[in-house]
Amino acid sequence: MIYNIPYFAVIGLIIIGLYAVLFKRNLIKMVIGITLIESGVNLFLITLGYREGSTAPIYTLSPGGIMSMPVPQALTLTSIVIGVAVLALMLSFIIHIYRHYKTLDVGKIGGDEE
Amino acid sequence: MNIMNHLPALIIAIPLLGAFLTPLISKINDRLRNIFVILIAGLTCLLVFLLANQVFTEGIQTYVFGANTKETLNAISSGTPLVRILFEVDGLSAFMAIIGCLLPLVAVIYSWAFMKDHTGLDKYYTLILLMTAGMLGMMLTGDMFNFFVFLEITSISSAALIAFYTDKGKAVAAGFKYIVISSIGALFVLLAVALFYGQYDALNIAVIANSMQYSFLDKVALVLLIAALGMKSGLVPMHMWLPDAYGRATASVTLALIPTTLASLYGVLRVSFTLYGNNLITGNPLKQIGQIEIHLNILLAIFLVSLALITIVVGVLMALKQTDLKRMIAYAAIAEIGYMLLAIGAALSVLKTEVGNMALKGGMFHIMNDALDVGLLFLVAGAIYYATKETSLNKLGGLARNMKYTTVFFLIGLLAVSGIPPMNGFASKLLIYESVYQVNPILSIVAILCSILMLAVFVKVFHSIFLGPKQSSFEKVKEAPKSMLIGMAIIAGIIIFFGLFPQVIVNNIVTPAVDALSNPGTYINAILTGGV
Amino acid sequence: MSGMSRIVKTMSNIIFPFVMIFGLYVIAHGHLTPGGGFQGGAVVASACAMILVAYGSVWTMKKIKEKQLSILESLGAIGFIGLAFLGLVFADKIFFDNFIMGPNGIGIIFNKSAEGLSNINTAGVLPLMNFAVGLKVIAGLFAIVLVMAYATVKVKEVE
Amino acid sequence: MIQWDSFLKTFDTGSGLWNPLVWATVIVIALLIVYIIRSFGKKEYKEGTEQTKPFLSGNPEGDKEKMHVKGSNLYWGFMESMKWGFDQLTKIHTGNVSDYILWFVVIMGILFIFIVGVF
Repeated sequence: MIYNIPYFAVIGLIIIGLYAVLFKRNLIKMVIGITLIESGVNLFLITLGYREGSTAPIYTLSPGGIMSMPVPQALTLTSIVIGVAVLALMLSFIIHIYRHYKTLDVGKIGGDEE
Repeated sequence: MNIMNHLPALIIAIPLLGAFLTPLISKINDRLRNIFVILIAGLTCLLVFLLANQVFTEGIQTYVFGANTKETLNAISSGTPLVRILFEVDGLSAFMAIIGCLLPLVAVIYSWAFMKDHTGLDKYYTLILLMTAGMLGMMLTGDMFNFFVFLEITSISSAALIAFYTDKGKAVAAGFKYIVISSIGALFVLLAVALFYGQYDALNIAVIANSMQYSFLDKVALVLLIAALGMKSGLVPMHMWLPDAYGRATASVTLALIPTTLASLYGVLRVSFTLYGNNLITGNPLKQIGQIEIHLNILLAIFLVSLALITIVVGVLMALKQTDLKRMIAYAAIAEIGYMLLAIGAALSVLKTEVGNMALKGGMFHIMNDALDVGLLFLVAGAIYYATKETSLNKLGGLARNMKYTTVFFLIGLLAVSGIPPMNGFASKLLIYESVYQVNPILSIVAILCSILMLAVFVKVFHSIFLGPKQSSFEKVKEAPKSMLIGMAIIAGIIIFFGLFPQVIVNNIVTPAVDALSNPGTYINAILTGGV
Repeated sequence: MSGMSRIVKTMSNIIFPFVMIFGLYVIAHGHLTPGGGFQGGAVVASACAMILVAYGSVWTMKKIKEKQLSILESLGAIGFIGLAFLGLVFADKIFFDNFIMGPNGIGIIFNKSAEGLSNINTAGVLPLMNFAVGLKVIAGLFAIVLVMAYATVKVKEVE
Repeated sequence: MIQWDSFLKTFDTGSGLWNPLVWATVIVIALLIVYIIRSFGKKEYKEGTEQTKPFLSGNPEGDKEKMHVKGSNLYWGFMESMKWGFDQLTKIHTGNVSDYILWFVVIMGILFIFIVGVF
């Protein structure tokens, strides 16, 4: 049971993130929601990376035995890097949107009518 | 160094190198930068054609980054869990890559005159080349995680391009919507990838497909992948970002956006036909109701066909209602995506039969035709905007008197997109109607009715923009500049060529893609026994 | 954003070189210890961001232009892709190949094979790629922060 | 490589066939016939006289610009009779990102019930 706690955390993070994206009207809060989903997915990847009784593959002089494969860490890192780029892009869009519409309410920007 | 052995890597590397060199060259001279970008895009196109020729004649090509391909494949076939970036190009990938390299080339040629008066063009060209590299990567890669990375590269660069007109609030809002839906979609794709990695210790598509158990987690992963990639390819009711993005981006950007949408569609195809290919029809039935065995392919077919029908109907009806030219074409593009998925969904239900192959041929051929037809219409819309600074159908009128060539190009696009012979749209739609009719006549009837409505939509556009008396406000309108006309002429030429000789295209380009779709085994075996 | 008080400025002046050196260390030892180009670059960029916060974006914009940063960023990316292309030319002739190491490697200074495992020059092309990525990340992240800080100043002036 | 004689082949659709080249020829011939018929037209037509003016049951002709049927006026009857459907469709397209994501979640839920739950 104790090993499953990270997975519950993953599900919780993703659901909280989705809640923020779906029901919060402030653009900044939506971006926070997306970041939360991303952290959930990253946590899931990291959790997959550890096998019981293994050591981290970073020692120069390893004690021997099983080493866990560092692939999920590499994947997570890539995903974090991408996340930074997405976050920066979204925030700069928000700055521009605020300049034009003078509001951060998601319901008031970019409607269908011209 | 033999260049032919390194084609898959070079196709990604050359646009990337070009993208990062562009800001530096831009410091020297603007003209030089334009020529450089066109050269890079042309070179990429040439490499894609060489690769496609290689794939169509010699079969699947694989390339491993940073290691000897043969040794890596030997290691994989002996069961060593290896993690390397691996490109695998089969008929389907090569088919999509042809679309994915052609339209950006036209887009950069078109941009020469179209974007001339704008600042920040070094970033614009950098982003277009990055986007090209990203979507070609999505189409060529043989690795699930790599697919996610390229998906994100494509999304980020295209979102920035959509919001290129930062002085217009609408464009920025459209860019924001696009990045929100793509980043959420991509995160769910990543979740599915993680589920695969947790179960099979592998990221390679072929390896995962080979050991696919269709367990509970695999079902969840299938749901996540189909929903996320379906949203990115514009399925109704997850299509609403598409008219925003297509309608508010500049015309040249929209042209380059079409293949990125199709790259996501490629993702749907790859997932359902290759990744779960072993479970489609040969695996154990999921459930038995009386005598009828229900397989995964029936489930996917029901889902895709019902969404495709809604997509066609909603797309056409919304297009009929629009008063903005670019939004209207965007809704028409949604309807066209519905046609592709209708054919592919119908083919899924009768997989590996004569009818199924025909439907797949129609669907795949229509992917290419749609990209060209809708692309041409968007370019014409861009030319009209360039000449009149106006896209509203309620204000335009009588332009045929001033813009002769543009009118002809629009007429070609109109006939092609609504499936009038002898244009290419008719050839693929004929294939779709005939094969879908044999699956279920009602599907075919709805498709034909909506095609008539589509013609009505574009006749309305043609009448209200080009026909009618000369308007005093558009008295001084001039024909579009040369580079824009060249861009439109290239696509129009290809449309007419495809329309006059459809059999050549179907036999030489579409059939390998269909073979790749209907035989997932070859894709898997190329990796698992490729080194031997 | 205008600058902060004298205390903050002095403290960030003192801390700045240490953070900088730590970041560069992480970049340089990316192939030996946890870390690498991105992480080290992020540390260095955060040091720059600290200066930005302490002195204000207007002052920083006078010292370093966003255009110079974008050139640095392109150089980093070109270095990375260029190293990958060099793999096509040397040794095994594979894209992204580690052409300095290995039996066919061209073995310049970065190929001193593993005497004392924690030397920098034991991984061929990897540290070089880490330097390129580090350069790109420093320039990129700092440019993002700088431009955003500067943009918010403009928004306030408009109002 | 592609054989040249394959360009002339008829397009085979499985249960039927279609030759675009024949169609193109027919269209060209039809256009020629139209042109010939047109050349039989009356020769006494003169531009700029009463002959070219439209006949509107004796009413005076309005301003050219106002006479042009604009985009949203076309198919007015169709749109009006289908108003209930279009209203529903328009109501869905709110332009709000949260709604876009909501649809995504809904479709994902349906798929989840469909694929994981039932089968």
